Amino acid sequence: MDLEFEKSLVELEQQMSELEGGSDNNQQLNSQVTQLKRKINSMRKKLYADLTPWQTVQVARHPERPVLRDYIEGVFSEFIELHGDRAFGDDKGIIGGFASIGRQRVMLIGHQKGKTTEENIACNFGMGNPDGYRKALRLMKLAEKYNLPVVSFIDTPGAYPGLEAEARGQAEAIARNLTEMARLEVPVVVLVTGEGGSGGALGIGVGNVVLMLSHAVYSVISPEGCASILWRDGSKAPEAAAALKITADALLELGVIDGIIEEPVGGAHRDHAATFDAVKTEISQQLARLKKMSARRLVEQRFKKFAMLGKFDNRKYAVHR
Amino acid sequence: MDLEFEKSLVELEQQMSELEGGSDNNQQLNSQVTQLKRKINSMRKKLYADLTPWQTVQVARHPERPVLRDYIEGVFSEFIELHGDRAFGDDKGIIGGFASIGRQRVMLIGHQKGKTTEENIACNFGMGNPDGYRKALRLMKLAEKYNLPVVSFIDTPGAYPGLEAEARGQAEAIARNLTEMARLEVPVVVLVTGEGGSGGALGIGVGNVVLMLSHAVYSVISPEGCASILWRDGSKAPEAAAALKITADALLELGVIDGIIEEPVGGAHRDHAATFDAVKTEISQQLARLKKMSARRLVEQRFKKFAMLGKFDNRKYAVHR
Amino acid sequence: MGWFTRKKAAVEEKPDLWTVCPACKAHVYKEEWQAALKVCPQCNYHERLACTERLALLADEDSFMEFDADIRPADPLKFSDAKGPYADKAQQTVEKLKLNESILTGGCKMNGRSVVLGIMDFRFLGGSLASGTGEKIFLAADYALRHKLPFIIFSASGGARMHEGILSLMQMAKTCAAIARLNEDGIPYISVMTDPTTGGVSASFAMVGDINIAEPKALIGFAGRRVIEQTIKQKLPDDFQTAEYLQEHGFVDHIVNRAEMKDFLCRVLRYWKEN
Amino acid sequence: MGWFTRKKAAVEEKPDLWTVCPACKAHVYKEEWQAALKVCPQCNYHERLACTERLALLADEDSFMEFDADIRPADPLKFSDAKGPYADKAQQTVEKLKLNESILTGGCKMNGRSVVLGIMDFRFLGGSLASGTGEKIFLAADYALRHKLPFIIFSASGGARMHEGILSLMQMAKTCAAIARLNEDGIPYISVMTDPTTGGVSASFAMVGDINIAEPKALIGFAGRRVIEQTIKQKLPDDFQTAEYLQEHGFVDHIVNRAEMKDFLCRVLRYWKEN
Ligand SMILES: [Zn+2]
Ligand SMILES: [Zn+2]
Repeated sequence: MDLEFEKSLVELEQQMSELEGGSDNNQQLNSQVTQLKRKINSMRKKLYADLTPWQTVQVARHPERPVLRDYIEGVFSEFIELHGDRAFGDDKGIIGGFASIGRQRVMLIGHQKGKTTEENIACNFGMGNPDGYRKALRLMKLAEKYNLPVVSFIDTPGAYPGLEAEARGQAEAIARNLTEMARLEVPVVVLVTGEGGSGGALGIGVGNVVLMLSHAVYSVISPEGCASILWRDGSKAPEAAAALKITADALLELGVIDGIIEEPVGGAHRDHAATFDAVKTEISQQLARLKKMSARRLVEQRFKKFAMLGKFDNRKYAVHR
Repeated sequence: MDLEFEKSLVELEQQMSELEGGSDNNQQLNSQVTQLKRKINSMRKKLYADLTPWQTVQVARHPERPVLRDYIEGVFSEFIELHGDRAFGDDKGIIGGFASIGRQRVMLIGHQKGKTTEENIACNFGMGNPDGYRKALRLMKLAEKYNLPVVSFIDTPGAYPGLEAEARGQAEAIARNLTEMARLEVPVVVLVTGEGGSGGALGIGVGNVVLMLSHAVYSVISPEGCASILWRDGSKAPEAAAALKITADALLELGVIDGIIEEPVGGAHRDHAATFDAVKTEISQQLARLKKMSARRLVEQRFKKFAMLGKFDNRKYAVHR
Repeated sequence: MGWFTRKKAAVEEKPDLWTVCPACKAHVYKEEWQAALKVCPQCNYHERLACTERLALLADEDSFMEFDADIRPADPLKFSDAKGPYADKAQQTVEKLKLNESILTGGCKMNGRSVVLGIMDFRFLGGSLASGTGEKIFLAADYALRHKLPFIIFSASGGARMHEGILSLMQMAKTCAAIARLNEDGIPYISVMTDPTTGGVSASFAMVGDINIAEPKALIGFAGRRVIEQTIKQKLPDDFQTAEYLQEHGFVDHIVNRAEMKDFLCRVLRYWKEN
Repeated sequence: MGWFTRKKAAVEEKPDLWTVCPACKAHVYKEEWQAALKVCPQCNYHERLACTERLALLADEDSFMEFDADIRPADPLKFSDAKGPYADKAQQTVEKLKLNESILTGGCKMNGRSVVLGIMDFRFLGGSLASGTGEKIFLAADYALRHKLPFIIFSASGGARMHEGILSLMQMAKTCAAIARLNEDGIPYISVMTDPTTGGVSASFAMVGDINIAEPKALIGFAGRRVIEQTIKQKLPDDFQTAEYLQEHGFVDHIVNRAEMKDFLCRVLRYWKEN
């Protein structure tokens, strides 16, 4: 799928494939192709170096962008899925289990999106239900018992807004996770890989380290939702996206995240393998670093990190970082 | 309601009320009435001093026997009901809340039976659902946070055997309670007031002290159920009741309970007030005693108590007590 | 209850003597409405209160000591929307309400017992949770922790404040982290949900009380009714997301009338045994 | 897998060469049935195993050291029913099965890793939980605690043993208390539910594993199917109380085929980091 803002690139790429498709294989043609390729690459590099927030949203939601299953295959050498919240069901929108990254063993939890409509219906488009958040909490508590770090992959439009979800306590489930994750005595590494949608994202997002892929977004409300409330016009989503400061760069500056994992040129969906490498390297390093901290220090560091956000020093707002 | 085995008593009582109803109020009649009264009392005393196990079952299930609501009114000076398991619902078969007994404040939990069919349907005849056991656990954990003793009143035919109850994990809910109650860092006083039905009773029954009213029963299976399995004949319930050793005396001897609260002559249903007095006195004393123990000792004592049950010393079965 | 009596005089000067209950449309004398603490005598609807009104119903006279009154909305994003800069909007709100943030916090006595209180005010940008709100809750919880005092929050909020973006979202984690420390130290935290308690506030500190209390008929829920109806494409039950519905589903311990709230809280707190 | 190969010879001597699968009624060569570890090649039905058979599939060769083999059914109630004294019935069962209780416990190695195992045997009075069973589990858990070894129980039981009355019931609390201590000390406890795991066993140690594993299609549940149908007066779904149903409802982490069980357990245990 091509994104709207990549139109000019797409045209050049079509030109190139026409040239390549030509039967004659003379030197002139080859050099034309090479030139074009270089041009496309440099255009793409430029385009992606300077994405608007709204363009970033589109990249973050790109249907070919890696989803949790892809990361499990590409980043982790083993994954043993563990099912169920031990009370009601086994949510498909949030999954988890034992996983190995290099030589490090962790408890992996994350939002599960699909790639086809069918898959997406099965996993609810990555929108967690209360049983999903409760399963995640159960697994985090198990990680605590087994002294395993928690790695959390965030990619959700938000917690599922349904009748049953409300009846079974969507609010309670998220609130409980925020409360319990604050005191978890093992390292927690969080990575926003795509959409970091509001409370549904934060519900598994209280980490010692919070990272983002360079074209991921993380927001209190979807740009569309914000536009329709504050602009009274859903089509003003681009304006809202810009105003909300939802890109990795902006969030790093605000101190909300601790690091950015650079995506390959053209976005993670253009080169899964390179994305997995970068993710694997960064998470491994973070785990190695956090492993050296005592349980008490981990809790204290995580607590202070969130205490700093929106802090008022001497009663004046203070951006930390 | 009169019980089958009280037939002869009932006849005498009818005689007496006929005499009393007589219009002449001469001395001879008065003395006849007095004599009859004495006779009835002594008969009842004898009858109740020597109830068969099956007769005890009938007394334990007597519809006029005090239920939890009665104890709340008669034994406790305050009760603030707390609702909900914070995940699914608010079971009516198991309730709980803050309660005061004399000057002591406790967390009270218990099975709720009704007295009319309507009431019983509302509270499911005292049969807990998973959400009931989970509510009880939540309240016990709250008691732990507030440093409050737990008082648990047991009166249930058993946990509710329903489709929904199974789907939501009746087994898990009970098992979880047994596991968590074992390590609760506050005193737990358990009193079986009527029917102690199997896992449904034990699910809120892991106490530092387990008491029974003198005509209550506590059993691994209902006598009817046992008879229909082992005798292949439900009408052999009296035999099963005897074989299962389900009366307070038998259980005290087996070391399963720690004390018996004597009921008034003729059973708790004949004299609620006297029953409440006895219950209040005994529970208050137990609480006062346990209050002096540290959290660690409480856990250790409770653990050892249950470890002793069915213990094999030097590989030979050993009844402790 | 000083506040309510003081207010009466002002009311009488106005020509319109009637209040129309927003819930049942009953016409009630304004005086009666005030005397009933803004609760409808017909349908028991509990009208939203200003934080100062609520405070008057809770704190023993002259016992309130406000915390962090000078914390005002920050504008970390330099946010502007169709109506202009958030900074201006916030400033206007502050001036209009004589209130610096969407929550009032402080210490006070309730029937002689010291507690720490947080009272949200829906009039302040929909009672939205933003950096200032979160910080005030955090600092109040910290005070409760250090002084071993029970902490009570009255919620009234539409959710996180969009104008402070992700920093508003982070206040959910920050406030819950503060509550988590109270849990660890065995300090009571009681949540009282009033109309409305939704979105990010319901999904954070409002839902994790040792005891969750609600005012009758308060709207409580995570997602908005319209969003849910659009998602599931079916009508929702009438009592959906009411306090009563929440209690039935296991999330509210007790529904307490406004007039009994103070005494109820005091009764409950007697069950906490300080170690 | 010594046990399965040893057994083959004996099977061949018998005239009837076929096993009929109790689940799908397929006719399967006994030899094939044995080679498949008593799993139906047609429908993946996992036949119940004797504890010794199960042990052979799990323990590294010659690594098993049995605990408390001399614990035999006690008769604390001097129980008798229509068929006579429990003591006699127990004695006959012991002699017939060459097994002293409904569970086999001990230490062993699994792919070189030390673990403590408990394996229930449904042939022994329906795998019922009684004083001896509970005591053996308790002592095995205690061993696991003292030696910091993972504890794994394979359940197969109809529930508590009526013949030991309330003392059987109390084993539910006793075994869970033992598991609770493992939790406190961070020692892994893994529950594997095999066909059937019901009643008091499902409502105690079988359901509170760090990980709950089940064999395919195992019957798992608290109340009996008939009792439930009588209570709710409606037919139950076909897959009710199957391992698959339990997984769907959130109570089983993983359903594992018999042939892969040992390796699966070892893979899982690698995630426990001893402190
Ligand atoms: Zn009204
Ligand atoms: Zn088959």
